[in-house]
Amino acid sequence: MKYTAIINDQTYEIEISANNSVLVNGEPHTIDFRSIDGIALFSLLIDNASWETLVQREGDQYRVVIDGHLHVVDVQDERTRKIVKATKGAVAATGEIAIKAPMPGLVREVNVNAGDAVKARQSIVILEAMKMENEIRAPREGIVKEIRVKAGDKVEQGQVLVVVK
Amino acid sequence: MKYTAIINDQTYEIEISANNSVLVNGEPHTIDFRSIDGIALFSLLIDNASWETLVQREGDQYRVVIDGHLHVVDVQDERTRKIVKATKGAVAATGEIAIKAPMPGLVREVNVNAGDAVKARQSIVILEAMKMENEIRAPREGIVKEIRVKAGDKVEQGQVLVVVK
Amino acid sequence: MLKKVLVANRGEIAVRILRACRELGLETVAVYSDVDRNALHVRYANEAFNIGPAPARESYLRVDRIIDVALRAKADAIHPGYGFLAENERFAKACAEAGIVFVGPPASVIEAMGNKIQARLTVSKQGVPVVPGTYEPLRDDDMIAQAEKIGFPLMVKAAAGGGGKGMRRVERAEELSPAITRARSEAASAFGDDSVYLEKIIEHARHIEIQILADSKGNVIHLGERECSIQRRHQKLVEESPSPIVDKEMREKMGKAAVRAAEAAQYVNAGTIEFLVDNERNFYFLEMNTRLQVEHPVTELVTGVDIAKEMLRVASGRPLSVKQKDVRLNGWAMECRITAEDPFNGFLPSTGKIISLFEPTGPGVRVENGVYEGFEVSLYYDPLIAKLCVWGPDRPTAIMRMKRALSEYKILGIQTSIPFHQKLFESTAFIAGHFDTAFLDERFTMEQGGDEEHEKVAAIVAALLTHDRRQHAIAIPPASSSARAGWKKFRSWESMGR
Amino acid sequence: MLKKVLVANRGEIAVRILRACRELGLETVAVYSDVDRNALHVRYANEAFNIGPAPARESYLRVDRIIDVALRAKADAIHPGYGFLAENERFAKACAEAGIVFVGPPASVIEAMGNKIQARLTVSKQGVPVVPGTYEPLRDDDMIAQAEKIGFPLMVKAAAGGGGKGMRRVERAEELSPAITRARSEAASAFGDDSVYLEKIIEHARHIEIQILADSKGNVIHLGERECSIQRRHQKLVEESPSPIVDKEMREKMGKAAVRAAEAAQYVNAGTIEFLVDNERNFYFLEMNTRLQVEHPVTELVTGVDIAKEMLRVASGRPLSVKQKDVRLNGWAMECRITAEDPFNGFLPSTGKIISLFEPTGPGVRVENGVYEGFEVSLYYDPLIAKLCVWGPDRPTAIMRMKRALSEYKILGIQTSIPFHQKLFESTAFIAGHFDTAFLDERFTMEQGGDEEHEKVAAIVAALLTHDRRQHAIAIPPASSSARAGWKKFRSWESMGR
Repeated sequence: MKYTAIINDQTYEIEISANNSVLVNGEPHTIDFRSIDGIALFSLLIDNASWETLVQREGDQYRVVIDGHLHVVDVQDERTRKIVKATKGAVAATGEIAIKAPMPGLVREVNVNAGDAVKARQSIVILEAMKMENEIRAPREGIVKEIRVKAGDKVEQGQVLVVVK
Repeated sequence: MKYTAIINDQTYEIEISANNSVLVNGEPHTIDFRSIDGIALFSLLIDNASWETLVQREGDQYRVVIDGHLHVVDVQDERTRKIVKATKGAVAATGEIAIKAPMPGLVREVNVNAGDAVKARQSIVILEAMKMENEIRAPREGIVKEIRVKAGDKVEQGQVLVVVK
Repeated sequence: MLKKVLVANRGEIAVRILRACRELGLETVAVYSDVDRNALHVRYANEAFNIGPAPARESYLRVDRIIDVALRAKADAIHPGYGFLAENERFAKACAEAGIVFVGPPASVIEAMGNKIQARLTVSKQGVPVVPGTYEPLRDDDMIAQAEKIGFPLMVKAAAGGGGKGMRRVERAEELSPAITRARSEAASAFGDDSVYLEKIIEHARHIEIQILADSKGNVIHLGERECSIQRRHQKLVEESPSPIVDKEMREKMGKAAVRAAEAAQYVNAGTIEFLVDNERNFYFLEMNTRLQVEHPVTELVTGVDIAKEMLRVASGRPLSVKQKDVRLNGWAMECRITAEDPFNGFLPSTGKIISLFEPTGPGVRVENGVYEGFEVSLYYDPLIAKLCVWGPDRPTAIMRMKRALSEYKILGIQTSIPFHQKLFESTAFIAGHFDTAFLDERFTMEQGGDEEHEKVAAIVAALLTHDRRQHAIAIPPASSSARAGWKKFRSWESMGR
Repeated sequence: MLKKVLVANRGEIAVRILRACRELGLETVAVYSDVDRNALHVRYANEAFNIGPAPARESYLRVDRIIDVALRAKADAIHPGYGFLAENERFAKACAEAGIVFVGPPASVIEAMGNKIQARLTVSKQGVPVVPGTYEPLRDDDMIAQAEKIGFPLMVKAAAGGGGKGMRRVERAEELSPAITRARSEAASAFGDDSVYLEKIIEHARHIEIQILADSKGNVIHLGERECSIQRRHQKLVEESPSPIVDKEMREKMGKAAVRAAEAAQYVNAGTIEFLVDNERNFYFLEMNTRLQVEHPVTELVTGVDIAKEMLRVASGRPLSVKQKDVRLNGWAMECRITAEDPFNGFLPSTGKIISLFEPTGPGVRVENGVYEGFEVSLYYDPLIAKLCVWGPDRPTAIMRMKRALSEYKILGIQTSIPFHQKLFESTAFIAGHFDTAFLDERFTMEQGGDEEHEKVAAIVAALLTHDRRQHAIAIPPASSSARAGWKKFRSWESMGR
């Protein structure tokens, strides 16, 4: 089975065979891959080089930490690669920006009203988390289209707070 | 629900109610019992006294370690207690002794033959485990009735090695 | 003598103090909020009492409830740790009124030194140089008027502050008013006191502090310095003792100034005098912390003095167990604060369950831990979840050891500051000891990846896992993991439908 | 200078040495048997090579395979740890022949001192008193003849022995012959050499040893003593430094004798001279261990000298980093050997998967760990799975700290020696320092339970769990544990059907 792994625009073509061997950009390696804790810690021997990796997955994207260095890897197999290629460009950018909570927390203040004109870096919402107040600022100038939270609300990470257009 | 817990011939009558309270030999206590690791480590608050316990279960017998002290507890509920009472005495002692492996290991030598007369504390089998050779001795004198292992066999804990009658 | 100590705190510092008590044979009482029932400090203490809901204002900051528990449990002393009520003179007073020993200085001293504004006055009277700024609580408009004289940039700081909270850097006059508002609000939320003051910023300063110990017999000693310049937005992240820039002569000078300041305040118990040190190695009093400091372990590691135990000793009326002439700094100690924050994402707080935890150990490594595998890190409290400390005979050895220990440290389920520390300990400037309090914010970046071999390994791992998922997309959980699942049939009492 | 080191061992000592290498910036190579693929030392090293099946004779004792790996990996040195090939002069020779540095003394010295019979001769020539016994390898019948002159009780010991293996106590003449047979067999199995010798038993002796360090420039120093009298059937279980019965004068005398013995053998690298000490504090040479000792951490903790690093330093041809005059014993250190044995059941070996693991940490605690949560403890190797070491300013503090640390240590899935250590540290005789090598076997019992309050708690816990089982006898696994199970969908590569 062939996969394409992409890290920082660098592409690795990886072909996995059944007999403990992989081809990485055509170069053969013997591998021995084990789960250590059944969760996210893996031990990988590549031609006797020993690597310990922590992995978190989101869809086909992997966050791989090796010796404390984070590597974000996108993996595609041949089939999905073709699909992605075919649909590319279909998702157009909209003029709206959804300002999301970057962390879970408690909304302390909402500093804008619907219809307000806001400048870039203007404070929109004060979010308290772990005893610090964090100012959520407008990423660019625009008009406040919608306010989805109020002071006192608990919000999850990624929850939309305010929509600016 | 009422239970009887027996430790070293000491009996505790324990009645468990639904509202976080127990009666221990008639004395009421408030309890808050939590699993810490989802396995065998439990935190118990009894009227605010905090206890951490490690528990292993075999049937209705529990090995409970508290501050490094092992307590072997037999628990019976009212129903099973009655059954045990009714069948008591039915299991008669036989003249045969099954000499079992006290630990998993490798049989290095079997020092007796079927039909041999053995004395108490005579060496029967040499069992190697963790690089030590362990002599398994006859618990009392008797005749070797049956030999169930040979040198080179791997044995599990509790596996019968030799039967003496 | 003390018999039973209540620890009015949570997390790693509560565990630290409980350990000290246990080693002294003292009985212990923990207090906990609703979300902390299964926390390490609750399991560690002999007794544990619930004191309210998760928000600190409704539990760990509730003086009345904590005093009530102490009385019910018949505790004869309360150790406040750091944060929460540690520098709250009303709490110290309430303890005294209830006949309970407060493990720390008397309320009057907390008030005198704990209020940063008053402390600056007290200390400067002893000839100790202080950082220029305001010396009394002022209204916003008066403060804005003073700011012109002090000059920009400057800091707005909470009088009751500490740990970088309630603190704002202000570059220009027009930023001052909103910064004061923000700082007041944070201060009120964190400390229940919204007074703030202004302080001139000494550019490229180092933050170096002196640990002092004082007993009720009038003995005051210092345990040398701690270098705390590695800060991100005024939050200390790495500390060490000794400091790379402090020699014996400077240590003696700073130590004497610190002892003088403590004596002036009639200080009793453990405390820390924080100094800013400029380019020419002049030092200026910044503030005094009238409590156990987060970074106290580095001092313990080089002096061999157990500060937590000395605090309990002093609180029970006994003299210090160590004299100034016996204090020697032996070797080098460093500490990394392990926080539940994502260094790859602007140090945003990260919450969730700790799914897997491997802590470093072995020669010269000490972990001050506050969490365990399975613990849920919530958003209610400080993100500090542990401290990783190392000792070595010299700084290079300590650095190599810290790198080794960091590479062993694995926490899954939440993001932590560990990758930041690993980057820092590869930084040439840090290794050479060339840094100041602006180093992290101005001259350090947390970019991702880099090493080509690492990238290749990451690519292979990701491909293997994708392959695995493709092959077993509808597979049931594998047999190999069922052994553990089988053990799980003991359910927690809580879920038993009461 | 060394660049890459192969560690020819497994378990905690392999990890200990790998840590030292990492802190020195050295590349590392691990070797492993089939059952150790996921072991900590494999994960810890930069490279890892399989060297055969689980039985040590087919893997960790295979000189040829280990040398082959070292050559393939281009390692320039091999550290043997303790046990396995550590005191095997053929291995040291094979290293030399392959052009690889053996981290230990030259093969000739291992032969001279490693063979206990020859060592007794060499040392006694220097005027160091030795324990009476036989001084040459003998046939069984000759040995039996000699025994009469030595007198009973006596010990049959493996010439190549160590760690209590291949050792039998004999009370009466008629027990001697089978004991010799048994000891020879064990010795052959453990060391590949079946020669044994006899040694008079000094009743109520203490086992005290001196750590020495020697470099290739002729410098020989000692690092004070270790008290190792807490033994069960000649297996050390607890060690400390200093010894409660050794004062400065005696330390100097024993240290000098040890240095003399090492010099006589032209010793290089780290070694240990073991002495028996009688009631009158006379000491007798027992044997020399020409390797890193299991209990080396207690010496490191009181001297600040990193013995593992000094070994690598000496092996690379450099002088010792420390001089005799700089060696001071600071405070008190103790070590508990954590073994996979059931102390409630005659210390029978216990094997299985470590289901849950909580290691102690915090002030003054050092764990030398060789396993992790999820690791399978097999019956193939030594039951030592970790060492718990503590430091304190004095013995009472160290004892209290050890008790604290033991109470934090939780290992589930296998039985361990931890409850034994807890009992021991409650023993008045032990706390008072009144013990000898016969203490455990003759005057210590491991009875269960006792405390009434504990019994009540145990009863309640057992009843609650029974209740829970009754209520949920046919329940599916609870929702609360599914979060973790959900994570398990990444299966191991091994199970992927290759």
